[in-house]
Amino acid sequence: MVKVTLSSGTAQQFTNGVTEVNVEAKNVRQMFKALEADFPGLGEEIQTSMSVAIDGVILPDPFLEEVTEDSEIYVLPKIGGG
Amino acid sequence: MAKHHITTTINGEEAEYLCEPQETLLDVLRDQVGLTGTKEGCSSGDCGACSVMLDGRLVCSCLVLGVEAAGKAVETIEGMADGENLHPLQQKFLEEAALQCGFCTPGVLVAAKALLDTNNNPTETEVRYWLAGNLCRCTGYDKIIRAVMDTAADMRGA
Amino acid sequence: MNEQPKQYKWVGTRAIRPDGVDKVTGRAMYGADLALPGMVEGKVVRSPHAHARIISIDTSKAEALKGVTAVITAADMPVADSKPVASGEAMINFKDLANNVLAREKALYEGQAVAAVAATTAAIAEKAAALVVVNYEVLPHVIDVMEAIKEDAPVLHDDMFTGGVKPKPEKASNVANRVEFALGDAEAGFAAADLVIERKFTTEPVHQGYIEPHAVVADMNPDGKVDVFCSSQGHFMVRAFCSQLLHIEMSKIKVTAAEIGGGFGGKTTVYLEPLAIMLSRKSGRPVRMTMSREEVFRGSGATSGAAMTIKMGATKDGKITGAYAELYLQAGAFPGSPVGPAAMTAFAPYDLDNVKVVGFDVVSNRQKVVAYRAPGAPISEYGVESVVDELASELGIDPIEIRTINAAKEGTQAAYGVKFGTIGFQETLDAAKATEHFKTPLGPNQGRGVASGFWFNIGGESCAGIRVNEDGSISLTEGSPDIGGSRASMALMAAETLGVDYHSIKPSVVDTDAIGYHFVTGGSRVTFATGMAVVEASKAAIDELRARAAKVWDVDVDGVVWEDGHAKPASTNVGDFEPMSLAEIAKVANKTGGPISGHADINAKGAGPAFGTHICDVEVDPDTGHVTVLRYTAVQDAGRAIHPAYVEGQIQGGAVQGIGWALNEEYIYDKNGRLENAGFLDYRVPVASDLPMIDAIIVEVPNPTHPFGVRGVGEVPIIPPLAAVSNAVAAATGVRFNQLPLSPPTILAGIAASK
Amino acid sequence: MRYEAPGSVDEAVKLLADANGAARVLAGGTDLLVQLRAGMISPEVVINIKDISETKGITADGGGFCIGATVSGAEMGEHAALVAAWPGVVEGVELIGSTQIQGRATMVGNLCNASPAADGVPALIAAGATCTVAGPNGQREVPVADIPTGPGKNSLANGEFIVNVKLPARPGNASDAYLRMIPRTEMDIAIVGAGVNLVLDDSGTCTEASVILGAVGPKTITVDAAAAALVGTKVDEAALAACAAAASAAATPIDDKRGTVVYRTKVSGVLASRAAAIAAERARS
Repeated sequence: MVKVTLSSGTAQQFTNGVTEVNVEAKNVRQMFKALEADFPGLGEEIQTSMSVAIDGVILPDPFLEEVTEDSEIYVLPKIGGG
Repeated sequence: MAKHHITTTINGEEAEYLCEPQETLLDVLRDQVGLTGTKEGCSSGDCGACSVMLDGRLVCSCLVLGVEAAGKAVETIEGMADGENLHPLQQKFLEEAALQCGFCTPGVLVAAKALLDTNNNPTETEVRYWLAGNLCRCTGYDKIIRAVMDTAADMRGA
Repeated sequence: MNEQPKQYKWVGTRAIRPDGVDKVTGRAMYGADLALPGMVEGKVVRSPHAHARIISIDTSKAEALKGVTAVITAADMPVADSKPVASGEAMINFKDLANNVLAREKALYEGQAVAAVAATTAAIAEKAAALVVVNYEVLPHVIDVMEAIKEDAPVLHDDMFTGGVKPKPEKASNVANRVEFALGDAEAGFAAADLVIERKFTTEPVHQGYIEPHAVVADMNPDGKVDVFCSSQGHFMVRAFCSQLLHIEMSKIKVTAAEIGGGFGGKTTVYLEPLAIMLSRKSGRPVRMTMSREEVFRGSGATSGAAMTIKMGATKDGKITGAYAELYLQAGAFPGSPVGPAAMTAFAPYDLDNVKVVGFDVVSNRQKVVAYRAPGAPISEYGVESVVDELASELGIDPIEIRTINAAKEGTQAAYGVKFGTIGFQETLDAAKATEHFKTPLGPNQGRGVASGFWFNIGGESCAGIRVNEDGSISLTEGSPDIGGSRASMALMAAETLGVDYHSIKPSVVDTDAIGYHFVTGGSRVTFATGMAVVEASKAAIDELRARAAKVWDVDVDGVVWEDGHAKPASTNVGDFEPMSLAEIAKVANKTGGPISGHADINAKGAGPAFGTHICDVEVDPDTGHVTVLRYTAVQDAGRAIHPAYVEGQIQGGAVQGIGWALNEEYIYDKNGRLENAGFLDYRVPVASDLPMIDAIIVEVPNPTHPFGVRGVGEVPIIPPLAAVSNAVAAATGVRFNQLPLSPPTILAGIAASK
Repeated sequence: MRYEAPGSVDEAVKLLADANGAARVLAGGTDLLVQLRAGMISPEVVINIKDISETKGITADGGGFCIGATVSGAEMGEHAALVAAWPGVVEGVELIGSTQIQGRATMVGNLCNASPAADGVPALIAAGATCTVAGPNGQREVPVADIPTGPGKNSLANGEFIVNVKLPARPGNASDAYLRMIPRTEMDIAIVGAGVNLVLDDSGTCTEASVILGAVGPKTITVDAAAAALVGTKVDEAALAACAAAASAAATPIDDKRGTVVYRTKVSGVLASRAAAIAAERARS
């Protein structure tokens, strides 16, 4: 199982306010699938319009990355800049 | 609308152009003469990007009619270097990174040269007020002011 | 100032930029400098109303004018779906973008484009624009963010329901979205505090104020191919957006990046480009369009005005126990204010256990805001840094000390979730504290303010090509529009990696046909991401150079190493060969397999977060309220300064933009929602005589994910000045204003009210 | 639009008169070209008066000065005798815009443009300057105070233009000063302006004074009460405070994008008293 942490705002929309969810996944694409299955709309939402931070590194287009039980995974909005 | 046939001197060379009475010297330099080093930032005399010398006076070319240049001497950024030898200000601006996007740079250089041509020992305050009409949004002016002061020091030392 | 560490020969030097001579001699070509044979001039017809339904548009009189080659309205543009589409890294709602470029049903702000014309001269185009008759039904408008969220406010989009809340609201409103980030329990944090301070703040809308107005030349061939030359922060962005808006295949659009006369985020979207393409298609001729300064202020760029509440609690010894922020940011006519990053950055400099941030994205009748240097962060961090300052002064703790007590460090979890890796916030505080400036006594009516700032920095898509020419010189290609000297940094990193003379490298920003996709020049990403691509491309070229030397020597490539610009045998076992220089290998390239090059196409990850700490001294004239900035020091962790002079330049320029935001810049609207100060006369950006020197101090805590340690520098420096100036004014006057700008009338009124 | 550059006053008057209100005079052009570009005006003819010899140069004139209508701010600043005699008049004109603007902008243009916030005007009125107006009926001398009549409006009749401005001769113990309040340090339009002209006797007592406010009414305000507060005093703190109070009391400002009524009222007094102090200091030295 990997632990995915959502912002409180995202959690209110998709997980009834639960900010830490656990899913079975070995990489990010599996994680998206599992999140979508457990919380319809969430996996899709993250894939299309959010970033994921794994162990402190913010990834705007995560997909191939490996994840383990020890990974610290956070979902956050996309960041651009001027 | 009859066009005026204007004969003038631009960067030391005789130049002719046809212009409509309402066209500014800035329009003429950029569109008729092809000297696009003089920039348009506001067209109201507030930014200084279009600074040129007109008969030895620093002016905003957006506030001069093209017809007014008849019989006068216009100096633009394109005439600042002597062939392949850059003017000391141009060289110093490069060495001290006194430009970022470079859009205000021609106007700043023309204005700074006008200052140093009459005063080669300006104070920081004098440089800042002299250049107050040349807006720069990139540099915070720090390196511009230093480059002008350092060029003046070099010119005094030379 | 850290100069280059010993191990580097080029990185860390103050080399002269490769595009410098063009820029000091007037040769450099900016957006408006290109003239093509047969070119016509385009002009935009703009809404005079802040909010109005477009009943009809009659273009017949304009079309009949001699010299007019084309007139277009939204009817000439494909209708886009209202659905966010991934376009590069950003999510773009192309229906909104299309409406912003050319209004279809409603004009949502004064200055919104409603039609465009092209004619043989600019004067005729202007006349034709005046002949386009638009019949409007004027609607009630709303500008201010707190007015816009009121129950009875005029609603801009009757199909917009607040996102980010559950259940979905039943009524349309101007609140486009709600975001929330929380960690721990903020209320419990306040309960544990000895001192709790809660303040409301407002900031006014401001503009990026780039000196070059938007400009484009577009030329569409009868076969559907389009050439675009324009000033932007991303020619790949221009290609992508025009392709989506106009339904033209990307491969048919070639965009060439003109030199760009400043952007600061304001040139990360399109305005004129799609119009110029449409006008060119209709005219059958190249079209040039340039905005006037007034159009720039009314119809482009700009960022949010905002209102916020900041609440923070601390123990007697200065430990912050709880923090709460509620942020309302103007998005302008369409959703998409930077409230997300504003919320995420608000408390990011601090190691907090209990924090909650709520943010609202609010539409109102202004131009759609676009990125401005660290979008959102200057606003929220202004409020937070003001309250931190007030906590410090109430608790009798030095302002740098209270930040040190609470500073985020490696392993600190930010409120938005992420745990920081190696960061250099404390180092900026230490450097600030060590300055002579911080210790210098002040005179009467003078005050000193300190504030810090945080920005994420980003990576993203970048590409680079290294071509080793026959004579050993290097052609370096990349695709990030160079807004402040990045070509110099690219060449320095290539020179360092390849081990060749910086001057033998010519870097170019090439067109969209010549290289792969690049995300925009923004987010402080270019030196980091494109720099990473340049290093990887250089390494690829080195591998090829080693292989060629191996062929010459007839040894295995593993037996060849690359050192100091030369191929050398890895050991004496390989053989006794004279090292071959890059130029020598280049000379025999044709014999060893043909031209030599290296390429990299990457999506750079691992951008390094950056922090800055600024110190500002002001003097306030107690009788006129005029503020003079006496002295300014800006400290920033750059990770590694590839070109220290341009890093300092970013810091100085950003600081001064922040000072302008703090003191005098603001959008002023009349009662009809029309901008009253659409020019540099009354939109008061700082001028040279307003300022002292800006002492830039570079701290280098390298970013471990970048080959040279680069973090990115462009955005952080605009964040601290808002509070640094405001805190200094508070110290000088004894009055806390909690609103920007601190214009003389505001200050005098505040002083009078405090008496 | 036509462009004309007449070589004589008479020619210029004829061109102006013939255009019947559809002509604009071009001297420095720093207001005219901005108005043209912004579409605020669309004259049939622009008449450049810079080729007319009477509009050029600064000449000493019976102890005073005659300043041609096309003399730029920069030229005024470079004229040492003028600066010594009328530092307030010159500093007012020199505050108009940037160095670039100074190379073109004229004091007379500033006067005729009739902005309530014109920096070149308060000290000029305080100085008691007159101007020569040429028109179809010949030339007349007019106090400069009578030229602006309201925002953007002046008293010149059809066919008339100003040829020059005359500053009077003045005694030794006299000087003037102009101050304005702007948010930045340069490039702004005055929120408040104050020009003060003073004459002191040998003991340092003020014998004559004039206090003129700009930007706090539809045109400049002559504050006789503020002047009276200075006359008969050594321009000491009490006199300056009375001058400030009178100036604030006389101001009739509006709220606009540049300032508020409250602010302008208060700062009118601050600047009037500060300008008076500077003028007095100059007169003493």
